[in-house]
Amino acid sequence: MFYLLFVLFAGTLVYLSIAERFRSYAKLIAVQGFLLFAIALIELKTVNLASLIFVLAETLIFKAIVVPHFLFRIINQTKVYRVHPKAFPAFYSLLFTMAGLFMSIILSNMLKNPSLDAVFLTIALFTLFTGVLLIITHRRIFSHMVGFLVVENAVFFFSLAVGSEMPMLINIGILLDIFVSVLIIGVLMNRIGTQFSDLESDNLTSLKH
Amino acid sequence: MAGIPLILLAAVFFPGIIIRTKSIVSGRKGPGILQPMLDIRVLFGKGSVYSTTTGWVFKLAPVIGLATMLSALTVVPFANMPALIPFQADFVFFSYMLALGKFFMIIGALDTGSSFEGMGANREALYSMLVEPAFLILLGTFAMLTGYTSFSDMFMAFHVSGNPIITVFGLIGFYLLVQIAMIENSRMPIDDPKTHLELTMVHEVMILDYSGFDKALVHITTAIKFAVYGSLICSSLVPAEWHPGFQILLFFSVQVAFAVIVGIGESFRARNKMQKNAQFILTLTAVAMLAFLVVLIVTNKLII
Amino acid sequence: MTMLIVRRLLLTRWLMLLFVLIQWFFNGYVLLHAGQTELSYFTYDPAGVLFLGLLTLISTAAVIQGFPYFVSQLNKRFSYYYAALTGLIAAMTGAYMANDITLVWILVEATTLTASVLIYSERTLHALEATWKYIFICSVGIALAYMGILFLSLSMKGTGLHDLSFAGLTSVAHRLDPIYLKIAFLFVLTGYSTKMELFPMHTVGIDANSVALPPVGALISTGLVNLGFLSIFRVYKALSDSPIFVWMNKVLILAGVLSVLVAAGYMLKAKHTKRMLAYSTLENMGLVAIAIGIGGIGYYAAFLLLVLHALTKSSLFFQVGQMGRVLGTYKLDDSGLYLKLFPTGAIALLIGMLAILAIPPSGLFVSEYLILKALVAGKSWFVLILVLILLCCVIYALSTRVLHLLFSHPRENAGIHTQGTVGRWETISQFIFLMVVVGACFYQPPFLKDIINQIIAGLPNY
Amino acid sequence: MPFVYLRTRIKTIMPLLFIFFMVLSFGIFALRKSFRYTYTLFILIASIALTSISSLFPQVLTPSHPHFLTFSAPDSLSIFFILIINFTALTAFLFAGGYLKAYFDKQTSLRWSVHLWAYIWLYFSMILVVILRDGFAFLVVWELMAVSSFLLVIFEADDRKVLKTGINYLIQMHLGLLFLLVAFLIAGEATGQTGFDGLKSYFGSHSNILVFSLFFVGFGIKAGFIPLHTWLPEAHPAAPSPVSGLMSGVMIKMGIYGILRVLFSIQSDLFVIGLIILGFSLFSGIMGVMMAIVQHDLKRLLAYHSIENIGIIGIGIGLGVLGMATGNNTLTLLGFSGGLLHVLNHSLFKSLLFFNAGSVYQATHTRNIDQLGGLAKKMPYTAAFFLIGSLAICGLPPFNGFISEFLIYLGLFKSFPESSLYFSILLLISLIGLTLIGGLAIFCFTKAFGIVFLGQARSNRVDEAHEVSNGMLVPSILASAAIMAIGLGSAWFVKPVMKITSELSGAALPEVFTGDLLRTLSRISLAGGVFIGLVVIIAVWRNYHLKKRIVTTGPTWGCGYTGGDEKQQYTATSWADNFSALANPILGTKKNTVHIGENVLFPGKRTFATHPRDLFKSKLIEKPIDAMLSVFKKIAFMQTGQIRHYILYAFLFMLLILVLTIFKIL
Repeated sequence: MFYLLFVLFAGTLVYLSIAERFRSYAKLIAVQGFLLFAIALIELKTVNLASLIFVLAETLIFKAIVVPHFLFRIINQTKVYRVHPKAFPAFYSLLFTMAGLFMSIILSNMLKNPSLDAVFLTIALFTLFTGVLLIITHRRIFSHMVGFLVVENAVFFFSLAVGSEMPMLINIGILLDIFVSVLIIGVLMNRIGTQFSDLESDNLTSLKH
Repeated sequence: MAGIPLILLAAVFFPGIIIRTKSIVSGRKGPGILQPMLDIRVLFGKGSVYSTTTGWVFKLAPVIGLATMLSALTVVPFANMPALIPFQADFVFFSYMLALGKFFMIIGALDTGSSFEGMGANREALYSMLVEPAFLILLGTFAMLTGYTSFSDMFMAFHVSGNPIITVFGLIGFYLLVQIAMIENSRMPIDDPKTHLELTMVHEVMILDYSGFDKALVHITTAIKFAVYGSLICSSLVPAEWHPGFQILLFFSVQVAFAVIVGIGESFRARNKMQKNAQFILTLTAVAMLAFLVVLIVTNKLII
Repeated sequence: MTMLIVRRLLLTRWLMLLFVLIQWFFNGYVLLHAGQTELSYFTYDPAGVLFLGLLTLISTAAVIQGFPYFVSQLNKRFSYYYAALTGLIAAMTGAYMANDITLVWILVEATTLTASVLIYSERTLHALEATWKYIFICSVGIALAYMGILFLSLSMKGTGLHDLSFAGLTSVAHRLDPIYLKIAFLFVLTGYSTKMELFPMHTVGIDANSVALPPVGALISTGLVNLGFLSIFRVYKALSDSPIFVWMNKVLILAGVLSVLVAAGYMLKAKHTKRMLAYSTLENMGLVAIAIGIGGIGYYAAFLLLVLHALTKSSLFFQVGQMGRVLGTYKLDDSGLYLKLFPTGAIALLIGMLAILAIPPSGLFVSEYLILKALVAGKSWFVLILVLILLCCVIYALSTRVLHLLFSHPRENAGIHTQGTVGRWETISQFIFLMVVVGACFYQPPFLKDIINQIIAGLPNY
Repeated sequence: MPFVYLRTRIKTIMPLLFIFFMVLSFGIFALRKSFRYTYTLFILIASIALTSISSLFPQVLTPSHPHFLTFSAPDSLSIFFILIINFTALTAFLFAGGYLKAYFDKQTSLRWSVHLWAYIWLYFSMILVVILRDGFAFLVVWELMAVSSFLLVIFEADDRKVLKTGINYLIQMHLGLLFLLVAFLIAGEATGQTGFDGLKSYFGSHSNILVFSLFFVGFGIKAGFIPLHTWLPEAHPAAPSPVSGLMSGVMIKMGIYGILRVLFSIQSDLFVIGLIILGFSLFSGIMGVMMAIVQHDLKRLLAYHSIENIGIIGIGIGLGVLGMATGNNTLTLLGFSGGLLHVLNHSLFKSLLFFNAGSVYQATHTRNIDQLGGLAKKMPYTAAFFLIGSLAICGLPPFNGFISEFLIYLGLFKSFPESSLYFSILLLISLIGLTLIGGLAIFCFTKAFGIVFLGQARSNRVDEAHEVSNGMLVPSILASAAIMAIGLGSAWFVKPVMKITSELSGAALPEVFTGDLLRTLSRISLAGGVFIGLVVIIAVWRNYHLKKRIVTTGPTWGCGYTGGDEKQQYTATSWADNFSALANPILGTKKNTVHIGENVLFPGKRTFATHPRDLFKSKLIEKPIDAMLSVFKKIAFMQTGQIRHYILYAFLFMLLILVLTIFKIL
């Protein structure tokens, strides 16, 4: 059951790497939110109730509902649906993602630690890689933002790993989530969306030399 | 000490002898031995004409020229009698004094603003620049051979003895001295005083604009220069232990011989092409190095 | 926050000055209570005190230098500007003092927010772009740093420690799993390099500086840079008696050399005065990293470099700001003849250039001298030679640009004329700072030496 | 004991006074523009008096402790250099008083004071350079010297070329500084004492070649040994003439000073080091004068001659070192003291030449020799002084240049007999080099003097030329007086120099040796006196003689062509032609000729131009540096402005570290 969630999560990541449309991105982010909610529910048995509730609320409301909602709004607002301006063979990004997976496996083996579940670590690293890959390989700001959200999910994963010892860390991680996502999405929606017609990050390359 | 009057005396006859030899060789009667001196006297008699272009440098040049020549004399010894003012490495002073004179003759020529004289001056400058090393190397070798650094001591210590290698060195030395003298006095094969075309002159064209007194000074300078080199040659020959009378006799015979050689040489030899001069002079430096090599052998530094 | 409520320019200015005054008082308070811990999360340790003092100095100058940019009551931007400014300064002040990794991290995050508001205060497309990049990359950096912190905590599993105070970390560092520590340090370094303007994520600072108002630029590339450095250095120091110490040093040297290399490359192509200054920040931070990495006398050199660099760079930014007001442009190609147009400022710029290039009599020369000394002592010839060559390139590039800006006619729109005027008195702060920097070449005051030695005391091979 | 009391006071007062003058110098900025020069002059004279007194009575200037100006008691070498600096600094500044008048209105008030300030600080820093021993302090003042001279060079920076030159100068000076820095650090690292005093113990225990080469490069850049000279022929023409005089006269000698300082603390490997120095010096000497010959720019020509003279100095020093290496006392003493004396001599005649070149420039507004001519009539005094300078720099008796070169010659000839085979070949080579340099120098200065001052004007620039003000002649008078004094009274000057040499090189100074030498020198003076006497006599005779004769004037002999035309005259280019025919393979002078088109209507002008090049500069220095810079510029392509790339860098960096860690490289 527990591992099933992980596998599902990995699946969302793989799907993210080959998704063609922003709507599917938004959906996937929502899905990840729910999955994280479930995982947190299972993982955090030892922590005190208050923070548990806080965490669950955050994942459920914020990650799974609010953020995807904002994403949809941005998509509707900017009328940009396709991830890639021109047709882009998903094969490569898939390849990258797989490479990321293998690397995370290797790394998690390097970091083998009795007090830590290897699979857990693997998934967390894999999430991180995928997030960074999303940012690196995509041109559109929207995908960058999604990539960043994925990175945050990775952070959340890790914070879960130490959650039982230092619940404070989880809360801070959540702080990061809320605060940065709000900031970025805010800027994106209010300013860039209105200033630039389509969200090509190539429009944002005037600052050189 | 006694050198200076002797050299001056020799200088009186030297040009004449050269001219006479040439005329005899070319089958002419030719002027008397003293003819050049008479010409100089005539020049003294005349007034001067100066170019409007020229200034004080032009007038100063011949004066300095003669002065340098005479003060160069003060370090030239005769046989075993030391020079008037002998000191260590005085030959450096000697050659630099001559250079000073040349410097002034050159700028004097440039002062006229004439293209010919500029040309002559330019050539003179180049040649004297190139001949400098040969002379100093030669004297360096002398110094190495004798262990002394002043004309007087060197010539006193040096004499061509039976040692064959030293004789070889002596021959090279004489050859060099003669050639250097020719170049310094701008004679054959570097320069032909008889030529009538300014474009082919070196020294003559430099002094084209001088007249009267100044020209006389220039001629005197040239004459003395010749005699000085003659005396250098002879002092390297004269054995110190001879009686002064014989030494003086030898001195004059050497001077005459030198003059005759120059005369004969000039009458049978053609002037170099201008382009060839430079390399000709550089070969002298090479020869000087040869002399150096010889001395290395003599002083057992280089064992064959 | 009151700034947002008060919508009157003059009043805001007075409030601002009041804030500065408070800052000074707080600084004095900290000096008096040096070494104590308050609110259980803030310790007034030497490093904090040192950088706080610098911050107080520079922020004072920055606040005053900022006044001329908002003269009209009409646009209400100034209120955001001043609010953010106070926020930024306060956040930095807190971060200097924080004794807990996570707290430092939170406050650094806060600086990102406030700084981005400041960067955006011009409201141009460029400003927007820079702000976007700043926020995004900083957030990624922050996230990475957070990963680092998490790895630290992962490695601390089972040590029984439940908080991440530097003291606690120091106490257990030698017992922790090196691999975790390595990854943690790598993440922290990379993450905070956004703030420190060190190599991998140096780009944000440059873009930010190129659009931000000069006083803001001054704060970002001095106070914030110091903050970035401090947050890395605290972790470094905490881990200094762990087995990865040597590894950390190598990583730092690598990052430093790369920074200097990149800085030299950028500098040779620089076309924009403020970016040029940002590049030089990058270069100096590279030197700092190298100095820390090489250790020995390098530690002292690094801190001296940071202090003097802060003073010099801030005054340069102020000066460039004035230049922008005089010439009406920051583009190098259409600026020139500054010496004729505003002699006083030109002199300040000239001295500042010599100072930042560590050409004697500049205090930075002392630190560069010491860094090279440390390199020679460490027998790391390759780094030494590379750094020397790169420094020459930097000097060439910077001095060429600045001097042409001072003396020769602009390449484009040759008919240059003064856009605005700047009062002489406005340059005073710069001259004071630069005088301090020059003085430091001949005489470093003992209290400075003491405080630096206190900071670096306890580091190995020192 | 009031006197002792006073002295103990003075010891501490002197340095403080010096510092006080430094502080005073900032007053320049506060004063009215018209007062500044006088004010600066006062400070300069005051500090010159101070330093001269304290160095002539060395017991006065002893260690006292302001923080950084720890005046270590200057030894005789420092004192020697201090005196040289003082003299030339004074004359140059006096000359500047007249020379800068023309710029008074042109320059803004600020740059005016900056120039004066930089001048006085160049002076201060040079004094400090020769006084300070501690490595760090030395480096600081060394760079101060570079910076202040840089400010002086860019006096006319409105001209982009000048500014560019200035920047190149600054960079190269800084490069030199870095070399010195590393050298000091390496030595200091080993001994724990960074500075000149630490060197002795370092060289005692370590191999000398590497560190010495670092020092040699560092100081050689300042001194201008080829191929480290590239800044020199650019900076000197760009700077105002008094500054070029000062820089060429004394500032480049600071390099020599440094080399000597280092040399005298070296114990082993002397032979190799001597060879290095001698080789570079011969090369610089010959190449310097060869390049000088083909120049058209008067000041550039002089600049190349500075390189040549540095070469001569170096030959002296190199021979001295070889003497130390082979235990040849005579060569050591004569070589070193020849070099040292030439330092003094060169500072005199080179500044003299630069002053008068400056006067020419001010009178004609051109430095191009080919446009000048016939100035001797318009500015006779300038011409006379330039002539003296030329004769001195050619090393002709009875001027000072001859003395120093003579000492070196003497050293050579005296050590010919007892030297081994290879050593005597070495001596021969340096002999040839020295004589060649002398000859070429004559060739060059007959051109410089002859073309600039003699004949007819080659362009209309000369027409409005007129003699400079008396104020500008005073420095020339002083310099020439010194030149003649050394030339005729050489014994008085050589004796102390000889003392310094033996004191520093540790070579014994036997009585008999000094006796011989002084006798020789006095004889030289005598011969010189004879020469001058003869000149006077003959001149008087001539005048008396010509009084009684008719003296008329006419045109120059034109070989029948009477339309005398200045275009016919020899120019700098044609003068150098037959020489560069020989030397072109080495110099690579470019000639571009535009021929008249064959069978075209209205044929255009036929033009001919020669462009002297500096092969070392273009091939050895510029090419590699350009290559390097272009490589570094490539890095700027990292700035794509794309966020994803920026993130990528971070990612790659972490990956790199990871890989390096896994493979145990980090």
